[in-house]
Amino acid sequence: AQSSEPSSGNKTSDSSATVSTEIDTVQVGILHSLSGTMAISEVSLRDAELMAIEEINAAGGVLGKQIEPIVEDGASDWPTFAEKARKLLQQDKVATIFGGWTSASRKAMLPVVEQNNGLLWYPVQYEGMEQSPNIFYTGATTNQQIVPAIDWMLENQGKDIFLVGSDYVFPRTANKIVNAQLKAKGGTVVAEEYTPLGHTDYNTIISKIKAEKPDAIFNTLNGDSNVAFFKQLKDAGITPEDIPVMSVSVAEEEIRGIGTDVLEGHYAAWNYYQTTDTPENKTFVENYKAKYGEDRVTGDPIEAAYIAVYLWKEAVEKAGSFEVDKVKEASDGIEFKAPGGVVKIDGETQHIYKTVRIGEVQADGLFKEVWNSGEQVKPDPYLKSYDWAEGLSQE
Amino acid sequence: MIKKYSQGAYYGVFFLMLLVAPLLLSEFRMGLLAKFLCFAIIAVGISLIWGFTGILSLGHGVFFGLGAYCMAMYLKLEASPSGIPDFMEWNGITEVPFVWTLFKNPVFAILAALLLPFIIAVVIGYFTFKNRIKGVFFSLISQAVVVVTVTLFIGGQHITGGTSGLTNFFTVFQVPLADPATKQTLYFVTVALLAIIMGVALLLTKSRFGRLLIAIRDGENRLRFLGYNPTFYKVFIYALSAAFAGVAGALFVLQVGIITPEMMGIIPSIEMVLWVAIGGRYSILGAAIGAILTNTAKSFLSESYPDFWTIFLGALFLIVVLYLPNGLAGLVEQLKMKFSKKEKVKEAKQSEADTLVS
Amino acid sequence: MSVIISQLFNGLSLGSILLLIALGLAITFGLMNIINMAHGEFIMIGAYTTYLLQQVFVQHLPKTLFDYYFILAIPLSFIVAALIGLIMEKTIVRFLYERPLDSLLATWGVSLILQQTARSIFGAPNVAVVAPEWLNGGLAVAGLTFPYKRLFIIALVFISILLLFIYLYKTSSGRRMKAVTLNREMASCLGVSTRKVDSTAFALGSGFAGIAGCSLTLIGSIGPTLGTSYIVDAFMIVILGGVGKLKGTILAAIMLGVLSTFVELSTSATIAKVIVFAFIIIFLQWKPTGLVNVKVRALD
Amino acid sequence: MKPILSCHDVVVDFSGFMALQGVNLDVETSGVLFLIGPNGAGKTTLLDVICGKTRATGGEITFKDEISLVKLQEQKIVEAGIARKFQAPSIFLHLTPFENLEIAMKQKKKLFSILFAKLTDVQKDKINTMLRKIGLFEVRHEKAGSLSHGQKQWLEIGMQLIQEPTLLLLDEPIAGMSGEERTKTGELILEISKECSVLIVEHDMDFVRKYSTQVVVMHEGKVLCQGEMKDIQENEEVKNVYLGRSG
Amino acid sequence: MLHVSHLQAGYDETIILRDVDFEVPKGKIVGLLGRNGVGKTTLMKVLMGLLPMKNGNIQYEGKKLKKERPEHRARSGIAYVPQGREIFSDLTIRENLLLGMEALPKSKRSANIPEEIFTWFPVLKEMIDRKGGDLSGGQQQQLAIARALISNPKLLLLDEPMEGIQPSIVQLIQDVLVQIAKEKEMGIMLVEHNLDAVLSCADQFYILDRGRMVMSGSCDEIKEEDLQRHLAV
Ligand SMILES: Nc1ncnc2c1ncn2[C@@H]1O[C@H](COP(=O)(O)OP(=O)(O)OP(=O)(O)O)[C@@H](O)[C@H]1O
Ligand SMILES: Nc1ncnc2c1ncn2[C@@H]1O[C@H](COP(=O)(O)OP(=O)(O)OP(=O)(O)O)[C@@H](O)[C@H]1O
Ligand SMILES: NC(N)=O
Ligand SMILES: [Mg+2]
Ligand SMILES: [Mg+2]
Repeated sequence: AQSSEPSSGNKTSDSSATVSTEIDTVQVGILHSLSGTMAISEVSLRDAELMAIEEINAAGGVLGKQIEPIVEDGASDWPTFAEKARKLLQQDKVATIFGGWTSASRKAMLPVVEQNNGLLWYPVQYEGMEQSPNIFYTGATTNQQIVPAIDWMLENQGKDIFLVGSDYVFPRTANKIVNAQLKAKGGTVVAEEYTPLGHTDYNTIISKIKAEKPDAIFNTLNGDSNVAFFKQLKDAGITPEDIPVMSVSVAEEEIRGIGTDVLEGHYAAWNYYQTTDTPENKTFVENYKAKYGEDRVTGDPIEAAYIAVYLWKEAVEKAGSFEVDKVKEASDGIEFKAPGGVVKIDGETQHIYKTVRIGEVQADGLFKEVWNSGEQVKPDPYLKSYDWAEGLSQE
Repeated sequence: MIKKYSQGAYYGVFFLMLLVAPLLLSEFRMGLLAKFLCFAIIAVGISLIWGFTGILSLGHGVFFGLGAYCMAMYLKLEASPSGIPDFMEWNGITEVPFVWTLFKNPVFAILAALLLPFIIAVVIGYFTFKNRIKGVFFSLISQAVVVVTVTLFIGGQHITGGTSGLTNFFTVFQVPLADPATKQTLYFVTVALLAIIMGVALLLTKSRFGRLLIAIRDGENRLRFLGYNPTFYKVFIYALSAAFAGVAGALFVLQVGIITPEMMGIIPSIEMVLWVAIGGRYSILGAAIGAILTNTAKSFLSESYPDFWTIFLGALFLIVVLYLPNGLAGLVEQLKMKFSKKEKVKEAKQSEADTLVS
Repeated sequence: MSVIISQLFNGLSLGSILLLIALGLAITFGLMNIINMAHGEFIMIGAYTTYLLQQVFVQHLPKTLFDYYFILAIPLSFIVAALIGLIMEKTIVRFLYERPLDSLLATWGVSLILQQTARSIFGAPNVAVVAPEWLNGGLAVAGLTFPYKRLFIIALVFISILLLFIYLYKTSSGRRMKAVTLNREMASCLGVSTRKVDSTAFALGSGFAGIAGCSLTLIGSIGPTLGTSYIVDAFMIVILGGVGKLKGTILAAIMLGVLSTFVELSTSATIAKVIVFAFIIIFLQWKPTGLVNVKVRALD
Repeated sequence: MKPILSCHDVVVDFSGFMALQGVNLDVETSGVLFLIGPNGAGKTTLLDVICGKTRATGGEITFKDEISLVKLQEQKIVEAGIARKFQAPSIFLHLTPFENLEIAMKQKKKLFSILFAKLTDVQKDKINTMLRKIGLFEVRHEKAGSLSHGQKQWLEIGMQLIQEPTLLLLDEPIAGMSGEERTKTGELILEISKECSVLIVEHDMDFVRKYSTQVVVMHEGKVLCQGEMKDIQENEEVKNVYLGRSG
Repeated sequence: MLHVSHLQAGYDETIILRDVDFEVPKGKIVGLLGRNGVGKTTLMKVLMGLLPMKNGNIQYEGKKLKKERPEHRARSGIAYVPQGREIFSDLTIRENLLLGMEALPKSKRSANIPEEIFTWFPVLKEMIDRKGGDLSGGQQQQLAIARALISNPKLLLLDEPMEGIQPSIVQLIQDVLVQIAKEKEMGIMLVEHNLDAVLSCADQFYILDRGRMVMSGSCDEIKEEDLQRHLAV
């Protein structure tokens, strides 16, 4: 029996007065793009979240209640994300929402969850510079992915970096950070190119790459564009030995869609790989494949979506309540043995501590880890602990 | 006479339903309905240019978006305590661009939401219509305008907010937007504006001007040889419908709280035309109802079948276009005809018999 | 100099891809006046057909044969897309010949259905097609490399156009097609079987989309939304060239390809896109019926 | 008498094909001028050039002695007082005959005048009179699309008349009309010709004989000869290229 | 060769032809007269299969015609010159004429246009590679007739074929029609307002009014007052 206030109330927690035996479920919202261009990535996140819910339910649920997911389609359209989030909170009165992929979709949901005092778990690496009281970020912030990746590139690949990205908030902000970082550390940005989302012809950019002869390429392209970029890069005769590419949005699933043959030898920075060697991951990968098919692969955002559900469960149980304010309060310091290693919620930023990993694409389409941060890195969404980042954020 | 009366009755029932709706709907559903009413305003404008004048614009999203952005800029400034919108800070902008400063003034923002689409439509319309670009050529040019606008808005993200668009507003005229009272007021304002716009549209179509629009649809070159310059008429009606879309955009932002470049894109622009096709392109009321019903169906389908709803929606579009070429309004008309026809046939038989006798 | 040559090649290559995706539309839209918004989905069908054929080769045939799958994939993509086009013509498009603008709306519905169906069958994530070995690498001439894939696509486009030209202008079947698209009723009064001609034409247009899809697997992604990224460009090319004018379509595609690559070289992809579409708008103001235009005596 | 319209050396070149090769023609202020000539002689083209549908490649056309037509926009030419009926009927199919006439009627045709136009009783009477004149009063509220070919022709003539033009160009106005209706049309034309000059293209020689004041014969883009019908009939060359043995 | 009885047809709900009976014998030219809007064109469309009949009986060469599509009727030997010409404006004259041969069995189609056509319509030969749409009205009309004749039909439906054609050629066409009706045993149905033309070449006539054939007979014995009665407004 939980107490509740209307503002955060969910259907089940209204039962403080009438302890009904019937109502033994708690509803949560799952809000990803199941149609439109982003569906290629987001459908798997829904799958991972549903799998986590199923596991938790099988193990007895949360606070004795079975979790009942309400799935909605964000349709790759940010206003739709806002509308569906509103529907989940106002109409269905869900206890929390798991959802989003693009930063734009998160920015659209943000005012909705804040105004309704709801809760959103966002599972994808992003550009930082944000900290909503109603959002938990289970993907990497910049200091857990981009910053270490650039450091690693400077050390192992060279000083001249070519930046290519899709034209939206994540790549733009990420590259602003990269510019500052390279400047401070003696690297050079030889060029910075953006293409519209969904762009498919990279010949001209590749000509520019050939002309500039950089030591490496830092790639923040998103979605379909990656396929075109890598295929055409290979056709132009540029191999990873000549100019390696470091990507931050290419995980195992994207590799399958691009074709291993063109990606082998390139790099990506993440917190988790399907090949990450932990006992938790072994079971996770096995379960995922058993449930969704041998040919499916896991990857960083999939893992981040999966652990989001568990972290929420832990927080709810620690709080002894589904109430948003209590869950938030209880969240600080919660640890979970995630497939990618132990993670911990940082209550102050509502991000999580994660291990950073650099991987190289192998012939089988999976990653070989070539470097990791050893310990979990404390999330620093505003990069306050980096001198060179001063002035990047206004907070 | 009877026809006029019955048409008035339809309108009466329609607005009566809109007025009692808040009593019956939950807060969320009412929010949705308010959004659909904004769409209905766009639909009325599209019916004017498409159904009556024969201009198929596949780029009305642009005008909707411009209206929405005008309003959103004002809201965003009001929601930025530091004076600089959050996304500009992320983009390292330290001073609000001049264009933005104008939108601090709500009156300017509202006027701009109305006039900017109008003016842009006048410019686009004047050149394309003067150069006698018609039919599908015009439709595809309007799509090209969409592509240019959307690409510019996404590319100019330091001043437009890029793909993410503008969102995270708190107040309008210092009143909290999330307040139920504000929402209710906005709803009634939308209903009132819809009524005004439908009224204007009706007046226009019932007048000689309306018949001229139909003449343009049937053969605008013919009209030139009767001493008219169809260009001005087309520009006017096109710009008017653009202004309607702009008004709808401004209302949309107030109630939905977000506008993105994709909302101006090709897909929404085509969907707008589909609402009108479903409702009945030759009927003002039909178009408005089409917008409301189609979007209701879309919401309902996507909530009930998140995995397959686009299949159902596609099938709905397909079936309506195939089997109801004049939309729901056409269907109603057909049914009415059926009833009255029976009587007419009887009459005709009677008169024929008379002539045979005489 | 070498930059100019390589950019010219890039432009030609982009142009040939644009042409390939527009070729089918030049028939269904240019000749038949059907605004087929599902054209992109036929491209997608061609791409998935190629993917499936690749899977068959990988799983059921000896490795040595793998290099030949792509040769087989071209006609197969054509056939599959043409067949689905045929079904679509018989069940939907047939009712829309007198209502070209409505065809846009109905086929939009079809496009939604096909996309989601593909997602249900193949899953939401992209799938990969591995190019045959002989298409990897490039031709090195005077310090420049011309990727074989690009050369291959250019050749493929060239052959497709040649065949289409012969069909339309040298055969009686092509003449019937033009007659039916110009005046369906009268053609039937002369003894032309309009239904057969309509189906053939639509299937042909869809088939070309299939070939486009097949070749796009060499350079881009294969997913349910593949078609949406190309559909607008394809329409613009047909319009710019002049509806119903094959020559115009070819010119327009190459013009846009070259323009786009050169603008992008000196600016950015975003600006290039804006300029190319602005160019289309302005060009049509100047020549309202496209590059190669038709004069008609009729009043409207 | 001064001509109301004079064409001077008008040339039209359709990318190589010279449809008009220097036409010189004067139209008098009143009376019915018939334009005849073999198929393809350039009669329709000449009317097209006068009303601005086709642009002349060379030459000059002056209306009322002062207005040069060759560069004027179509609607400006109409404003100046030239009305034109096309060879194939082109009316507004989705409007009723009444509405067709309402739009064609002489009035201010600027956007804002139309926007606030009201149908006055005078106008209504005028339209109804015209409807009776062209025999469409009974069907005045039916959609024009369902009229027969002949009825459409009539409607179009009505639309020209109600503009009260100074010069009326008619391209085969009696095409598709039966005997009685031809006579009626002829009477109508005679009546109009009192107030404005009429230039008619026609192939029906009986009709020409009956209603013509003057006849101009065109051949291969040029004016072959001009005169009264009874003289023209006897012209050997006209017989050869146009009339044939029956004449 | 063509017997029509109790034919009823119209558009949607409106009935135009109420009860039409007539016949076209082999080798004869039958003139069909009637005021504007009585349904002559409608009748042609029904015969050609462009418009469904609501009721009645059409017997062509001993077979009943029901729902055959126009192309089947064309191939069985019915040719049609519609009111309004309907030529293919974007195709050349040659292509237009070649299309006229579509109704012939494959073996009889040729890539060349029979000279005969050009002897009747020399202007078509001069302009053979010009676009149909560029032709003048009368030239288009000639093309439409030529296109119908080229398929050697058994039954020729002509809807106001002389419209817009210069007198000398009208004369010629009349001669040609009379000649081929005889030589080729062609049945010709001629809708024409030009009374003289009908009377000078047709063998029989019918007058259509109020959805019925109100009068018929041989052209030689037609009476002026009957014509007046039925054709006057
Ligand atoms: N757009 C065009 N392109 C090429 N030739 C054309 C064009 N328009 C007309 N012509 C040609 O110009 C000539 C004159 O045509 P026009 O229509 O003026 O003849 P007309 O005297 O009206 O004949 P008719 O009595 O048959 O109506 C014709 O030979 C025609 O083929
Ligand atoms: N598409 C249509 N829909 C409805 N009614 C039509 C249609 N076409 C013709 N009609 C009506 O059918 C009647 C007969 O028309 P039809 O064209 O057959 O007449 P017609 O005898 O050929 O006349 P004309 O001598 O003027 O060519 C007319 O009253 C006309 O209003
Ligand atoms: N957060 C991202 N990848 O948009
Ligand atoms: Mg003419
Ligand atoms: Mg007729």
